Amino acid sequence: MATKSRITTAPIDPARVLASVTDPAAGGTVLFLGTVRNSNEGRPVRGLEYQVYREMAEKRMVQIEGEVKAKWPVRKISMVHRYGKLGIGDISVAVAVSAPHRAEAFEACRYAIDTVKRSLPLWKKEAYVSGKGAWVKGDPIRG
Amino acid sequence: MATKSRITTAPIDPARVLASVTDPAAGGTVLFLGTVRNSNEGRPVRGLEYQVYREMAEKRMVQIEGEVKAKWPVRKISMVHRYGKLGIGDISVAVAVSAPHRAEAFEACRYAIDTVKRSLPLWKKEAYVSGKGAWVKGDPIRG
Amino acid sequence: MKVRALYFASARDLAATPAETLSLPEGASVEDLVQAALKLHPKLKAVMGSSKLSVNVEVVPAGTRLRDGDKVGFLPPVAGG
Amino acid sequence: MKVRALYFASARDLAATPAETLSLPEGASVEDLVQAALKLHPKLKAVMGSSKLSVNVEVVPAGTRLRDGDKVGFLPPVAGG
Repeated sequence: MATKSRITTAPIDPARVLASVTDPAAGGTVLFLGTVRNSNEGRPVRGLEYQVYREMAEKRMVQIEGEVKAKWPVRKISMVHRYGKLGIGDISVAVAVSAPHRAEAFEACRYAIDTVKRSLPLWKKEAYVSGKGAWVKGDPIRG
Repeated sequence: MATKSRITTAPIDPARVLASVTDPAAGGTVLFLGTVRNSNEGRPVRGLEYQVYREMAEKRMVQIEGEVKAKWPVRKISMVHRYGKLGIGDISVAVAVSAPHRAEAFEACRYAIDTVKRSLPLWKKEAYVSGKGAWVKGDPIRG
Repeated sequence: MKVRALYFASARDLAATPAETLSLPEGASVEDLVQAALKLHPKLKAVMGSSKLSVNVEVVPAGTRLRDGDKVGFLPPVAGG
Repeated sequence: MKVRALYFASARDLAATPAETLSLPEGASVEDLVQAALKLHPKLKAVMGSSKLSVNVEVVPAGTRLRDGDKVGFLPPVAGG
Protein backbone atom coordinates (compact mmCIF):
# COMPACT_ATOMS: atom_id res chain seq x y z
CA MET A 1 0.00 0.00 0.00
CA ALA A 2 2.97 2.29 -0.51
CA THR A 3 1.09 4.19 -3.19
CA LYS A 4 -2.09 4.56 -1.15
CA SER A 5 -3.45 8.08 -1.29
CA ARG A 6 -5.31 9.32 1.75
CA ILE A 7 -6.24 12.66 0.18
CA THR A 8 -7.83 12.59 -3.26
CA THR A 9 -10.10 14.38 -5.69
CA ALA A 10 -11.41 11.04 -7.02
CA PRO A 11 -14.76 9.65 -5.85
CA ILE A 12 -14.36 7.42 -2.80
CA ASP A 13 -15.26 3.77 -3.36
CA PRO A 14 -16.44 2.23 -0.05
CA ALA A 15 -15.88 -1.31 -1.36
CA ARG A 16 -12.23 -0.51 -1.98
CA VAL A 17 -11.80 1.03 1.47
CA LEU A 18 -13.37 -2.06 3.04
CA ALA A 19 -11.21 -4.39 0.95
CA SER A 20 -8.11 -2.65 2.28
CA VAL A 21 -8.91 -3.66 5.89
CA THR A 22 -9.95 -7.29 5.34
CA ASP A 23 -8.05 -9.61 7.64
CA PRO A 24 -8.54 -13.31 8.50
CA ALA A 25 -8.20 -12.53 12.23
CA ALA A 26 -10.89 -9.83 12.13
CA GLY A 27 -14.36 -10.62 13.46
CA GLY A 28 -15.72 -7.09 13.21
CA THR A 29 -15.26 -4.27 10.73
CA VAL A 30 -16.72 -0.80 11.10
CA LEU A 31 -16.86 1.66 8.23
CA PHE A 32 -17.79 5.31 8.62
CA LEU A 33 -18.79 7.36 5.60
CA GLY A 34 -19.27 11.10 5.74
CA THR A 35 -21.60 12.31 2.99
CA VAL A 36 -22.67 15.75 1.80
CA ARG A 37 -26.08 16.63 3.22
CA ASN A 38 -28.74 18.61 1.39
CA SER A 39 -28.98 21.09 4.27
CA ASN A 40 -27.00 22.52 7.17
CA GLU A 41 -28.42 24.40 10.13
CA GLY A 42 -31.73 24.61 8.32
CA ARG A 43 -30.28 26.06 5.13
CA PRO A 44 -30.60 24.16 1.82
CA VAL A 45 -27.18 23.24 0.44
CA ARG A 46 -26.29 22.51 -3.19
CA GLY A 47 -22.88 21.09 -2.52
CA LEU A 48 -19.55 21.60 -0.80
CA GLU A 49 -16.08 22.58 -1.81
CA TYR A 50 -13.24 21.21 0.29
CA GLN A 51 -9.86 22.83 0.50
CA VAL A 52 -6.95 20.97 2.06
CA TYR A 53 -3.36 21.49 3.14
CA ARG A 54 -2.53 18.19 1.58
CA GLU A 55 1.01 17.57 2.80
CA MET A 56 -0.02 18.26 6.39
CA ALA A 57 -3.27 16.30 6.14
CA GLU A 58 -1.55 13.17 4.84
CA LYS A 59 0.98 13.31 7.66
CA ARG A 60 -1.75 13.73 10.28
CA MET A 61 -3.72 10.81 8.89
CA VAL A 62 -0.68 8.55 9.20
CA GLN A 63 -0.29 9.78 12.79
CA ILE A 64 -3.95 9.10 13.60
CA GLU A 65 -3.69 5.59 12.16
CA GLY A 66 -0.67 4.89 14.34
CA GLU A 67 -2.42 6.32 17.40
CA VAL A 68 -5.47 4.12 16.83
CA LYS A 69 -3.31 1.01 16.45
CA ALA A 70 -1.53 1.84 19.72
CA LYS A 71 -4.79 2.35 21.63
CA TRP A 72 -6.87 -0.60 20.35
CA PRO A 73 -6.05 -4.12 19.15
CA VAL A 74 -7.14 -3.29 15.62
CA ARG A 75 -5.99 -5.41 12.70
CA LYS A 76 -6.14 -2.76 9.98
CA ILE A 77 -7.25 0.82 9.56
CA SER A 78 -7.76 2.77 6.36
CA MET A 79 -8.90 6.33 5.81
CA VAL A 80 -9.38 8.60 2.83
CA HIS A 81 -10.63 12.18 2.51
CA ARG A 82 -11.80 13.75 -0.70
CA TYR A 83 -11.39 17.41 -1.63
CA GLY A 84 -12.55 19.72 -4.38
CA LYS A 85 -16.20 20.11 -5.38
CA LEU A 86 -18.69 17.57 -4.03
CA GLY A 87 -22.41 17.22 -4.66
CA ILE A 88 -25.22 16.06 -2.37
CA GLY A 89 -24.70 12.43 -1.36
CA ASP A 90 -21.04 12.35 -2.36
CA ILE A 91 -18.73 10.69 0.14
CA SER A 92 -16.30 13.21 1.63
CA VAL A 93 -14.51 10.92 4.06
CA ALA A 94 -14.26 7.19 4.76
CA VAL A 95 -12.71 5.46 7.77
CA ALA A 96 -12.61 1.66 8.03
CA VAL A 97 -11.32 -0.37 10.97
CA SER A 98 -11.10 -4.14 11.33
CA ALA A 99 -10.52 -5.79 14.70
CA PRO A 100 -10.95 -9.17 16.38
CA HIS A 101 -14.16 -8.02 18.13
CA ARG A 102 -16.79 -5.45 17.37
CA ALA A 103 -16.44 -3.31 20.52
CA GLU A 104 -12.91 -2.23 19.67
CA ALA A 105 -13.78 -1.78 15.98
CA PHE A 106 -16.59 0.64 16.89
CA GLU A 107 -14.50 2.57 19.44
CA ALA A 108 -11.46 2.83 17.20
CA CYS A 109 -13.48 3.96 14.17
CA ARG A 110 -15.33 6.56 16.22
CA TYR A 111 -12.10 7.90 17.68
CA ALA A 112 -10.48 8.03 14.25
CA ILE A 113 -13.24 10.05 12.59
CA ASP A 114 -13.59 12.37 15.60
CA THR A 115 -9.85 13.04 15.44
CA VAL A 116 -9.93 13.50 11.67
CA LYS A 117 -12.62 16.16 12.10
CA ARG A 118 -10.68 18.06 14.75
CA SER A 119 -7.13 17.84 13.58
CA LEU A 120 -6.97 17.72 9.80
CA PRO A 121 -6.15 20.93 7.90
CA LEU A 122 -9.35 20.80 5.85
CA TRP A 123 -11.93 23.47 5.19
CA LYS A 124 -15.29 23.37 3.48
CA LYS A 125 -17.33 26.01 1.76
CA GLU A 126 -21.04 25.44 1.44
CA ALA A 127 -22.73 26.33 -1.83
CA TYR A 128 -26.24 27.39 -0.86
CA VAL A 129 -29.28 26.92 -3.04
CA SER A 130 -29.67 30.70 -2.72
CA GLY A 131 -26.50 31.08 -4.78
CA LYS A 132 -24.17 32.30 -2.08
CA GLY A 133 -21.48 30.35 -0.33
CA ALA A 134 -19.61 30.48 2.98
CA TRP A 135 -16.82 28.71 4.79
CA VAL A 136 -18.27 26.40 7.40
CA LYS A 137 -17.45 27.67 10.88
CA GLY A 138 -15.04 25.25 12.47
CA ASP A 139 -12.74 25.00 15.45
CA PRO A 140 -9.05 25.84 15.73
CA ILE A 141 -7.00 22.91 14.49
CA ARG A 142 -5.84 20.62 17.28
CA GLY A 143 -2.07 20.98 17.41
CA MET B 1 -37.69 -2.85 -0.97
CA ALA B 2 -40.69 -5.12 -0.49
CA THR B 3 -38.67 -8.09 -1.71
CA LYS B 4 -35.69 -7.35 0.52
CA SER B 5 -34.44 -10.47 2.24
CA ARG B 6 -32.83 -10.03 5.64
CA ILE B 7 -31.84 -13.69 5.99
CA THR B 8 -29.99 -15.27 3.10
CA THR B 9 -27.57 -17.98 2.03
CA ALA B 10 -26.11 -15.70 -0.65
CA PRO B 11 -22.82 -13.85 -0.04
CA ILE B 12 -23.42 -10.41 1.48
CA ASP B 13 -22.40 -7.49 -0.72
CA PRO B 14 -21.46 -4.50 1.49
CA ALA B 15 -21.84 -2.08 -1.42
CA ARG B 16 -25.45 -3.14 -1.84
CA VAL B 17 -26.18 -2.80 1.86
CA LEU B 18 -24.66 0.69 1.84
CA ALA B 19 -26.61 1.65 -1.27
CA SER B 20 -29.84 0.73 0.50
CA VAL B 21 -29.30 3.38 3.18
CA THR B 22 -28.15 6.30 1.03
CA ASP B 23 -30.18 9.41 1.74
CA PRO B 24 -29.69 13.06 0.73
CA ALA B 25 -30.31 14.21 4.33
CA ALA B 26 -27.69 11.85 5.78
CA GLY B 27 -24.33 13.28 6.83
CA GLY B 28 -23.01 10.10 8.42
CA THR B 29 -23.33 6.42 7.59
CA VAL B 30 -21.97 3.60 9.73
CA LEU B 31 -21.65 0.05 8.45
CA PHE B 32 -20.83 -2.92 10.65
CA LEU B 33 -19.65 -6.16 9.10
CA GLY B 34 -19.25 -9.36 11.08
CA THR B 35 -16.75 -11.71 9.47
CA VAL B 36 -15.67 -15.27 10.18
CA ARG B 37 -12.40 -15.27 12.11
CA ASN B 38 -9.65 -17.85 11.70
CA SER B 39 -9.68 -18.60 15.44
CA ASN B 40 -11.92 -18.48 18.49
CA GLU B 41 -10.77 -18.63 22.08
CA GLY B 42 -7.33 -19.64 20.89
CA ARG B 43 -8.55 -22.49 18.71
CA PRO B 44 -7.95 -22.46 14.93
CA VAL B 45 -11.23 -22.38 13.00
CA ARG B 46 -11.80 -23.56 9.42
CA GLY B 47 -15.23 -22.05 9.05
CA LEU B 48 -18.70 -21.71 10.53
CA GLU B 49 -22.10 -23.13 9.85
CA TYR B 50 -25.07 -20.96 10.78
CA GLN B 51 -28.50 -22.33 11.50
CA VAL B 52 -31.48 -19.99 11.73
CA TYR B 53 -35.16 -19.97 12.65
CA ARG B 54 -35.79 -17.90 9.61
CA GLU B 55 -39.39 -16.81 10.08
CA MET B 56 -38.67 -15.63 13.62
CA ALA B 57 -35.36 -13.99 12.69
CA GLU B 58 -36.91 -11.94 9.90
CA LYS B 59 -39.64 -10.73 12.22
CA ARG B 60 -37.13 -9.76 14.90
CA MET B 61 -35.01 -7.85 12.43
CA VAL B 62 -38.01 -5.79 11.38
CA GLN B 63 -38.72 -5.11 15.07
CA ILE B 64 -35.11 -4.07 15.72
CA GLU B 65 -35.18 -1.72 12.74
CA GLY B 66 -38.35 -0.11 14.09
CA GLU B 67 -36.88 0.19 17.57
CA VAL B 68 -33.74 1.88 16.23
CA LYS B 69 -35.80 4.36 14.22
CA ALA B 70 -37.83 5.19 17.32
CA LYS B 71 -34.74 5.74 19.48
CA TRP B 72 -32.51 7.73 17.12
CA PRO B 73 -33.17 10.21 14.29
CA VAL B 74 -31.81 7.79 11.71
CA ARG B 75 -32.70 8.18 8.05
CA LYS B 76 -32.38 4.54 6.98
CA ILE B 77 -31.33 1.24 8.46
CA SER B 78 -30.62 -2.01 6.67
CA MET B 79 -29.51 -5.37 8.01
CA VAL B 80 -28.84 -8.78 6.56
CA HIS B 81 -27.64 -12.03 8.12
CA ARG B 82 -26.26 -14.96 6.18
CA TYR B 83 -26.68 -18.61 7.14
CA GLY B 84 -25.36 -21.95 5.96
CA LYS B 85 -21.65 -22.71 5.57
CA LEU B 86 -19.22 -19.79 5.69
CA GLY B 87 -15.46 -19.72 5.26
CA ILE B 88 -12.80 -17.53 6.91
CA GLY B 89 -13.32 -13.89 5.97
CA ASP B 90 -16.90 -14.38 4.78
CA ILE B 91 -19.36 -11.75 5.96
CA SER B 92 -21.96 -13.27 8.30
CA VAL B 93 -23.87 -10.11 9.15
CA ALA B 94 -24.11 -6.52 7.93
CA VAL B 95 -25.85 -3.57 9.58
CA ALA B 96 -25.88 -0.13 7.94
CA VAL B 97 -27.36 3.04 9.41
CA SER B 98 -27.54 6.51 7.86
CA ALA B 99 -28.34 9.58 9.94
CA PRO B 100 -27.98 13.35 9.79
CA HIS B 101 -24.94 13.27 12.13
CA ARG B 102 -22.30 10.70 12.94
CA ALA B 103 -22.95 10.37 16.68
CA GLU B 104 -26.41 8.93 16.18
CA ALA B 105 -25.28 6.76 13.27
CA PHE B 106 -22.59 5.16 15.46
CA GLU B 107 -24.89 4.68 18.45
CA ALA B 108 -27.77 3.29 16.41
CA CYS B 109 -25.55 0.86 14.48
CA ARG B 110 -23.90 -0.36 17.68
CA TYR B 111 -27.27 -0.87 19.35
CA ALA B 112 -28.63 -2.69 16.30
CA ILE B 113 -25.78 -5.21 16.05
CA ASP B 114 -25.72 -5.77 19.82
CA THR B 115 -29.45 -6.49 19.72
CA VAL B 116 -29.08 -8.74 16.68
CA LYS B 117 -26.50 -10.79 18.55
CA ARG B 118 -28.67 -11.18 21.63
CA SER B 119 -32.12 -11.62 20.23
CA LEU B 120 -31.98 -13.38 16.87
CA PRO B 121 -32.71 -17.12 16.71
CA LEU B 122 -29.36 -17.95 15.13
CA TRP B 123 -26.79 -20.54 16.06
CA LYS B 124 -23.31 -21.23 14.79
CA LYS B 125 -21.21 -24.33 14.76
CA GLU B 126 -17.48 -23.93 14.47
CA ALA B 127 -15.55 -26.25 12.20
CA TYR B 128 -12.15 -26.65 13.84
CA VAL B 129 -8.96 -27.25 11.94
CA SER B 130 -8.66 -30.38 14.11
CA GLY B 131 -11.68 -31.77 12.24
CA LYS B 132 -14.23 -31.59 15.02
CA GLY B 133 -17.02 -29.07 15.38
CA ALA B 134 -19.12 -27.59 18.15
CA TRP B 135 -22.01 -25.21 18.65
CA VAL B 136 -20.72 -21.90 19.90
CA LYS B 137 -21.81 -21.31 23.47
CA GLY B 138 -24.31 -18.48 23.49
CA ASP B 139 -26.82 -16.85 25.78
CA PRO B 140 -30.54 -17.52 26.15
CA ILE B 141 -32.42 -15.60 23.49
CA ARG B 142 -33.74 -12.25 24.70
CA GLY B 143 -37.51 -12.55 24.71
CA MET C 1 -54.83 -31.42 18.40
CA LYS C 2 -51.64 -31.42 16.41
CA VAL C 3 -48.66 -29.19 17.20
CA ARG C 4 -45.45 -28.82 15.24
CA ALA C 5 -42.20 -29.04 17.22
CA LEU C 6 -39.19 -27.26 15.68
CA TYR C 7 -35.73 -28.18 16.98
CA PHE C 8 -32.70 -25.96 16.50
CA ALA C 9 -28.94 -26.31 16.87
CA SER C 10 -27.98 -28.68 19.71
CA ALA C 11 -31.67 -29.49 20.27
CA ARG C 12 -31.88 -30.61 16.64
CA ASP C 13 -28.79 -32.78 17.04
CA LEU C 14 -30.19 -34.39 20.19
CA ALA C 15 -33.68 -34.91 18.75
CA ALA C 16 -32.07 -36.16 15.53
CA THR C 17 -34.75 -34.37 13.53
CA PRO C 18 -35.37 -30.74 12.53
CA ALA C 19 -39.11 -30.92 13.17
CA GLU C 20 -42.01 -33.25 13.86
CA THR C 21 -45.74 -33.16 14.51
CA LEU C 22 -46.94 -34.22 17.94
CA SER C 23 -50.50 -35.05 19.01
CA LEU C 24 -51.61 -33.48 22.26
CA PRO C 25 -54.90 -33.34 24.16
CA GLU C 26 -56.93 -30.13 23.84
CA GLY C 27 -55.85 -27.54 26.39
CA ALA C 28 -52.25 -28.78 26.51
CA SER C 29 -49.51 -26.26 27.40
CA VAL C 30 -46.04 -25.70 26.04
CA GLU C 31 -44.76 -27.64 29.07
CA ASP C 32 -46.94 -30.62 28.06
CA LEU C 33 -45.42 -30.46 24.58
CA VAL C 34 -41.94 -30.44 26.08
CA GLN C 35 -42.75 -33.51 28.18
CA ALA C 36 -44.05 -35.31 25.09
CA ALA C 37 -40.89 -34.41 23.19
CA LEU C 38 -38.69 -35.60 26.06
CA LYS C 39 -40.46 -38.96 26.04
CA LEU C 40 -39.57 -39.35 22.35
CA HIS C 41 -36.05 -37.89 22.72
CA PRO C 42 -34.72 -38.30 26.29
CA LYS C 43 -31.37 -36.77 25.31
CA LEU C 44 -33.11 -33.42 24.75
CA LYS C 45 -33.15 -32.98 28.51
CA ALA C 46 -29.50 -31.87 28.42
CA VAL C 47 -30.40 -28.57 26.72
CA MET C 48 -33.83 -27.83 28.14
CA GLY C 49 -32.45 -26.02 31.18
CA SER C 50 -30.76 -23.36 29.03
CA SER C 51 -33.30 -23.29 26.19
CA LYS C 52 -36.20 -20.94 25.55
CA LEU C 53 -39.45 -21.89 23.87
CA SER C 54 -41.44 -20.04 21.25
CA VAL C 55 -44.97 -20.34 19.98
CA ASN C 56 -45.41 -19.02 16.46
CA VAL C 57 -42.19 -16.99 16.55
CA GLU C 58 -42.79 -15.38 19.97
CA VAL C 59 -40.84 -16.48 23.04
CA VAL C 60 -43.35 -17.60 25.67
CA PRO C 61 -43.47 -19.00 29.24
CA ALA C 62 -43.81 -22.78 29.58
CA GLY C 63 -47.36 -22.44 30.95
CA THR C 64 -48.68 -20.98 27.69
CA ARG C 65 -51.72 -22.85 26.30
CA LEU C 66 -51.35 -24.32 22.82
CA ARG C 67 -53.80 -24.40 19.96
CA ASP C 68 -54.12 -26.77 17.05
CA GLY C 69 -51.55 -25.98 14.37
CA ASP C 70 -49.20 -24.03 16.63
CA LYS C 71 -45.47 -24.17 15.97
CA VAL C 72 -43.26 -24.58 19.02
CA GLY C 73 -39.58 -23.72 18.71
CA PHE C 74 -36.91 -25.29 20.92
CA LEU C 75 -34.33 -22.51 21.12
CA PRO C 76 -30.94 -23.25 22.72
CA PRO C 77 -28.76 -20.26 23.71
CA VAL C 78 -28.24 -18.16 20.59
CA ALA C 79 -24.98 -16.99 19.03
CA GLY C 80 -25.54 -15.09 15.83
CA GLY C 81 -23.46 -12.32 14.32
CA MET D 1 16.03 34.75 4.05
CA LYS D 2 13.00 33.71 2.05
CA VAL D 3 9.93 32.08 3.60
CA ARG D 4 6.88 30.72 1.83
CA ALA D 5 3.47 31.80 3.21
CA LEU D 6 0.56 29.41 2.50
CA TYR D 7 -2.96 30.79 2.92
CA PHE D 8 -5.99 28.53 3.36
CA ALA D 9 -9.78 28.94 3.23
CA SER D 10 -10.88 32.38 4.47
CA ALA D 11 -7.24 33.45 4.83
CA ARG D 12 -6.73 32.62 1.15
CA ASP D 13 -9.80 34.64 0.19
CA LEU D 14 -8.62 37.65 2.24
CA ALA D 15 -5.03 37.47 0.99
CA ALA D 16 -6.37 36.94 -2.53
CA THR D 17 -3.56 34.46 -3.17
CA PRO D 18 -2.94 30.83 -2.22
CA ALA D 19 0.75 31.37 -1.49
CA GLU D 20 3.62 33.82 -1.79
CA THR D 21 7.28 34.14 -0.92
CA LEU D 22 8.24 36.78 1.66
CA SER D 23 11.71 38.11 2.44
CA LEU D 24 12.54 38.38 6.13
CA PRO D 25 15.68 39.28 8.09
CA GLU D 26 17.69 36.38 9.52
CA GLY D 27 16.34 35.31 12.93
CA ALA D 28 12.78 36.37 12.17
CA SER D 29 9.94 34.56 13.95
CA VAL D 30 6.54 33.31 12.79
CA GLU D 31 5.09 36.45 14.36
CA ASP D 32 7.40 38.61 12.19
CA LEU D 33 6.15 36.74 9.13
CA VAL D 34 2.56 37.37 10.18
CA GLN D 35 3.25 41.09 10.56
CA ALA D 36 4.82 41.17 7.10
CA ALA D 37 1.80 39.37 5.65
CA LEU D 38 -0.60 41.77 7.38
CA LYS D 39 1.23 44.71 5.85
CA LEU D 40 0.64 43.24 2.38
CA HIS D 41 -2.92 42.07 3.16
CA PRO D 42 -4.50 44.15 5.97
CA LYS D 43 -7.82 42.24 5.62
CA LEU D 44 -6.09 39.09 6.90
CA LYS D 45 -6.34 40.56 10.39
CA ALA D 46 -10.00 39.47 10.58
CA VAL D 47 -9.04 35.78 10.78
CA MET D 48 -5.73 35.90 12.65
CA GLY D 49 -7.39 35.77 16.07
CA SER D 50 -8.94 32.38 15.36
CA SER D 51 -6.19 30.97 13.13
CA LYS D 52 -3.28 28.70 13.96
CA LEU D 53 0.10 28.77 12.29
CA SER D 54 2.24 25.92 11.06
CA VAL D 55 5.87 25.62 10.08
CA ASN D 56 6.57 22.75 7.71
CA VAL D 57 3.29 20.95 8.54
CA GLU D 58 3.63 21.25 12.34
CA VAL D 59 1.45 23.67 14.31
CA VAL D 60 3.77 26.01 16.23
CA PRO D 61 3.64 28.96 18.65
CA ALA D 62 4.01 32.44 17.13
CA GLY D 63 7.42 32.90 18.73
CA THR D 64 8.99 30.06 16.72
CA ARG D 65 12.16 31.07 14.85
CA LEU D 66 12.08 30.65 11.08
CA ARG D 67 14.75 29.37 8.74
CA ASP D 68 15.35 30.02 5.07
CA GLY D 69 12.98 27.95 2.94
CA ASP D 70 10.42 27.32 5.69
CA LYS D 71 6.75 27.02 4.76
CA VAL D 72 4.32 28.82 7.05
CA GLY D 73 0.65 27.83 6.91
CA PHE D 74 -2.15 30.23 7.85
CA LEU D 75 -4.79 27.84 9.20
CA PRO D 76 -8.27 29.20 9.98
CA PRO D 77 -10.57 27.01 12.14
CA VAL D 78 -10.89 23.63 10.41
CA ALA D 79 -14.04 21.79 9.39
CA GLY D 80 -13.27 18.58 7.57
CA GLY D 81 -15.28 15.37 7.44
